[in-house]
Amino acid sequence: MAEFLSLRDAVARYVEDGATVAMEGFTHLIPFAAGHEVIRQKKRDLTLIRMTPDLVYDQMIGAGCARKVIFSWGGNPGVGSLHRLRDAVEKGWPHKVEILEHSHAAMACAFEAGAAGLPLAVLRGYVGSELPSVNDQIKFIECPFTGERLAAVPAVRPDVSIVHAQKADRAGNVLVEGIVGVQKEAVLAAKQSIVTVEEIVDDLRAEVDYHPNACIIPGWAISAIAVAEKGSLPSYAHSYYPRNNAFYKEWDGIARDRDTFTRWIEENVMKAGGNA
Amino acid sequence: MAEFLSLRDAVARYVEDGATVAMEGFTHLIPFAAGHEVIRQKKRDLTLIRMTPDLVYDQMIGAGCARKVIFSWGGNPGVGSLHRLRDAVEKGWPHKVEILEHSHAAMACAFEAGAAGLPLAVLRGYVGSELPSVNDQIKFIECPFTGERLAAVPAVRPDVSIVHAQKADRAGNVLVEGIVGVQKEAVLAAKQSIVTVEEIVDDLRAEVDYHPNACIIPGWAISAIAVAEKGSLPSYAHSYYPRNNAFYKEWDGIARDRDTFTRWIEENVMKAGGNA
Amino acid sequence: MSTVDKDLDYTSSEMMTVTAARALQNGMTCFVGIGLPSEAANLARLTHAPDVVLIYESGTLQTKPDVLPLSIGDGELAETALTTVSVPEMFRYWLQGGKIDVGFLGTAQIDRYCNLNTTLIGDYREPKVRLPGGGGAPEIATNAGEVFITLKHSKRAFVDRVDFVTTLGFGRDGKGRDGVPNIGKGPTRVITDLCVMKPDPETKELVVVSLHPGVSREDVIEATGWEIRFAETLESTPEPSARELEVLRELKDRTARAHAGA
Amino acid sequence: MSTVDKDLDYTSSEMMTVTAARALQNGMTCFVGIGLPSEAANLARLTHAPDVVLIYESGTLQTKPDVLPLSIGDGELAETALTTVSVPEMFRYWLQGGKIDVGFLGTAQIDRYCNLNTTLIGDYREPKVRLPGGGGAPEIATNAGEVFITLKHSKRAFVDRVDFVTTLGFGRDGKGRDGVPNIGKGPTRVITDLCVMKPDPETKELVVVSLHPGVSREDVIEATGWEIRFAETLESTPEPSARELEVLRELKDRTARAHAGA
Repeated sequence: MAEFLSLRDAVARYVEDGATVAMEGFTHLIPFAAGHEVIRQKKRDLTLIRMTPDLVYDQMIGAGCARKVIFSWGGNPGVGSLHRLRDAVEKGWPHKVEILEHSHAAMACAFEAGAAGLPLAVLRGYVGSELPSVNDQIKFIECPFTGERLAAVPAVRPDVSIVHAQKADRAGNVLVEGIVGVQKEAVLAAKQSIVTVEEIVDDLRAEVDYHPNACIIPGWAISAIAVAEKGSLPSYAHSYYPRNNAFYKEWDGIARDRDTFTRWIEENVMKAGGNA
Repeated sequence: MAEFLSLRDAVARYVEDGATVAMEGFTHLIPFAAGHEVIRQKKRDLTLIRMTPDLVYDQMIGAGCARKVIFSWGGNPGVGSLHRLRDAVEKGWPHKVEILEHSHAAMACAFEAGAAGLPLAVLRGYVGSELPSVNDQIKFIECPFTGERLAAVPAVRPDVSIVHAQKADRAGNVLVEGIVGVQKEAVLAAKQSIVTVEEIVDDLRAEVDYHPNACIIPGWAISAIAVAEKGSLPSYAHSYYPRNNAFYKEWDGIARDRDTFTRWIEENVMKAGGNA
Repeated sequence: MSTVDKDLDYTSSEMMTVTAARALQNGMTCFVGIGLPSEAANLARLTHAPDVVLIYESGTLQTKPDVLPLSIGDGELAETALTTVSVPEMFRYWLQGGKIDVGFLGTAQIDRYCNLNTTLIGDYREPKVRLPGGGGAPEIATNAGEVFITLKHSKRAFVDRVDFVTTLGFGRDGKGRDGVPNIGKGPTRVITDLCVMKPDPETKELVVVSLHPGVSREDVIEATGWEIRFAETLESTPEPSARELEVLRELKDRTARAHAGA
Repeated sequence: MSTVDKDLDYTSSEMMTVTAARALQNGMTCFVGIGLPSEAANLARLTHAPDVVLIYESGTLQTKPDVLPLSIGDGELAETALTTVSVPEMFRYWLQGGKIDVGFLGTAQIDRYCNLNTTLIGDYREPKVRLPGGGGAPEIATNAGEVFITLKHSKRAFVDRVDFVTTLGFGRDGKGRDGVPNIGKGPTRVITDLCVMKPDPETKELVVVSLHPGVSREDVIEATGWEIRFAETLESTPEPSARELEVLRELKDRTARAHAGA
C-alpha cells in the first residue's frame, strides 16, 4: 500500500547505496526532483537503468552516484551529447562508470518482461547489429515452433523504480497521461517504487477527465508517493507545464566543463530545499 | 486502410471457407451480428479461435461452420454448458469438431505475441497441469539466463479477426472502451480484420469523452468496418446497452435440443436480414 | 439450493460463503473466480475487509460491484473498477507479475492433494461429461501467492483421483510444487458447506481442521471420495454473525432483482 | 547551416529535405526518427501526402505536429496524435508487429552497404567520440517494410568502413539480410544534400541514381569516403517547387518561434 512520504524520506528509505535503480519517463515526466534528492543524499554505486539517460542521469553521474548505466540512447535530446556521461565513461571522472548498452526495442521489452514477472524478454531484434558483441546480456534462442532465431535479453527487475506522474488520489492510485513511456512497467517490474506527483486529488475516479481505461497504477502496487510540484522540470508534464527547451540547450554549456557543472550542482541541487 | 462495407460484403470478402478466424470480445462486445452473418453465408471448415467460445461459437458450431475450435473456457457464462459445442465434440453433430484447449493466460499471451509479430509466446504457465498432455502446441523452453523452464505456445495469427466496438470515425479509427479483452490484439495479430461498430462519428478526437490514451485502433490497421447496431446483443456494449441475461439462460433450453436449435437458427438467423 | 440447518437461522450454503469470506483479509489482492468465490469475496468486501482488492480476469482492477456478476466480465465489474486493462495485461502484469496475494477458485472435482479438474469427467478423447475447461485457473493456482478453494462437499466433487489435472494443487503425489522456482504456495485452505480443510504441512494431503456447526465427522466422511483425515484438535467453525447474514442476503436479493430485469 | 545555391533560390539543405519528403507516399505509415527525417516527414504531410501516418517511438501514433519536435517525445507530438500508447506497445505491436511501411532514419556514419553507426567513433572500449547509441534504429531497420535514410553528405559521415554496426543495412559484405526470415527490405534510398543513392539490386552497394541541381559527380566523389559508383543513366533530381519551399520555410519559422519561447 502506497505510503505518502516526503521526497526526502522516500529516497532515504528506498534508495540504498549499491541498488539497481530505474528512473523512467520517456522525454516526458522525467523525475528530476527525485534525481536531485538522490544527489543531495549522496547515494553511491547505483546501477542506473533508463532508456534515455537524459539530463537527469547526466547530473547524477556527474555528481558521483553511478557505478553502472544501462541505457539505449544517451544524448541530450535535440541538443547533443551528455557530457557528464561521456566524461565518466571516457575519462573516468568523477570515477569510472561502466555502461551496458541496448536498443530501445530490447529495453522496452525488458521492462515489459519485468512487469510481466518473466526472467527474459524475447524479440525480433539485434539482427545484424554489433551490439551483441559488446553486451553479453544479449543472447539468442530458437523458436521451438518455427526454428526462427530470436533475440533474448534479461528482464529489467530494479530494486527500486522512480517515476513522476500527474496525480495521485488519497488512496494512492496514480494517473499517468500523455506519453506514458515505460513508467507503469518500471513500477510494476521493481521490488520497491516511488512515484512523485504534481498534486494529490481526492479520488481519481471522480475527476472530470476520468476514463475507464486510463493508465492508472493502483496504490497497492506502489511503495511511496511524494508530492513534487514541477517535479519533472526541465522536462514537461502533459496538461501541467511545457518542456523548458532553453534549459536543455543551456545544459550543454554547463555540463561541458567539470567546474561549471560542480558549481551548478552545488548551487541548484545541494543548496536547494527538498523540492529542487 | 479500412473500407466501409456492409456486414454482408465484409464477411463475403474476408471470411473464406477453411480460414482461421478469431472473433473476440471477452464477455463484452461479442460480435454476434458478424457470427450470424457467417452462419447465413454458410461458411464451412473454419478454425475458430476464441478464449471463451460463448453462445456465438455455440451457434456457429451448431450451424456447421466449424472444423476446429481453439479456446480456453467453453461454457455459457453464469448458466452452464455450451450444448452445441459439446454435441459436436462428443457426438459429432452436425459433424465432428476438433478442439485444441489452452488456459486463458496462454491464449492471452498468444494473442499478445501475435500482435507483437512474434512466432511464440513465453509464459510462466501450465506448471503441473495436464493440458500439455492433450495439446501438442504447448512446449517448454529453458531461459538462457536463469535456466528456468517456461511454457511456450505458438502466437495466434488468424487469417481474419472480427471484433465489435463502440464507435468508428469517418477515417476508420475505432474506439474500444470498458472491458477491452483481447480485441486490439486480435485485430493486430490478424492478416485481415473486420470491425463492426454501434455507430460512426465524425472524428473520435473531437468526441467529448476522447482521452489521449484511449484504446483506439487506427483505420489503417483494419481491413473493413461495418455498422451493426446492437451488434453484440445478447452480450453488451459498455455505455450503449446491457447484457441480455435472460437470453443467456434461455439459450440453455434452445441449444440442448438439435431440432429446437435448428429451428431457432432458421427463424432468428437465416430468415433475419443483414442485422440479426 | 441448500437446506436450512434445523436449529440455526442460516443455510449450509450461507455458512460456506461466510466462512470463505472470512478467509480474506482486508487489503489483500484477490484474483476472483466467478460463482461461489465471487460471492464470498464480495461479502468480505462488504463486511470485515472493505479494502480487499478484487480483480477479475476480464481486466477489471479493484472492482466493487453492487450486485454479483453473472459472468466474469459483466458491465457492473467495469463500471465500478478503479480501471480496466486488457486481458493480456491482466494475466501478464497483474497475475504473472506477482501482484496477487490470493487466487480464489471454485472447481468441479478436487482430490486429496488439491488438484482441480474443470476439464471433463471420463477420458479426454471420450468424455462422459465435458466441462468448460481451464480458463484462468491453471496460472492463478501457480502465480498467486496462495489459493483458496470453495465448493460444495459431495462425493462427486471430492474424488480419490481427479479425471484430469486441469490445475495444479500439489500434484498426483503431493510433491508437484517441490523445487519449482517462482511458484506460489498453492492451496492453503478449502472451504465447503461442511467444513474447512487445509493441506498437511508435510504431505500436502487435505486435513479437516474445522467442522461447521451441526456437521459431524461422518457427514464429511460420507461426502468425501477418499479416506479423509481429521486434525488432532478439530475446531468448530464460528457461526455467521447476524450482520454477515444480513449483508449476504441483501447482496443476493439485489443480485436477483438486477438479473431478473434483464 | 547550408549555403544557398548560386542560381537557385533554395539551399542544399532545403533540397535534401524536399527530396526526402517526396520519397514518402500518401497513406504510408512511417516510423520517424528525430531531426532531418522528422523535418522531411512533416513536410511530406503538409504537402503531397496529407494522409501519411507519422509514428514516433515515444508512442505517439498518427501525429500531426504543428511545429517540429525537438525531442522524440515533445508534448506537441502527444497533443496532436490520434492516440498515444506505451513505449513497449509501440515497439512490440506497431513496429515488430509489422505495421510500419517505412522507417525514416538519420545517422552519424554510413558505409557502402548502408550499415549505420550511431554508437561511437574509434574503438568500443576506448572511443574517440561517444555517440548517443542505437535508440530505436536497430529494430526499425529490420522490422519496417523498408528504410529511408537522410543525412548530410561528407567524408566523415560516408565512410569506407563504419566503426561499429549499430544498425544493419546489408551487413559488412552486403549479404546481411540474405536468408533472414521476417526481415524488411532494408534501406531502399539514401537522400543527402548532394544526391539520391539506392542500393544495387544485386550487390547492395550504394549507387548514386540522381544528382541534385548544380551538383557534380566530383562533388559527390569528394564527399564520399569510398569509391562511390554512379548509375549508368544518372538522373537530375527535380527542384523544389515554390509551394514546397514555402511550406518548409513556414514550418521552420513556426518551429523556431515556438522553441525560442520556452
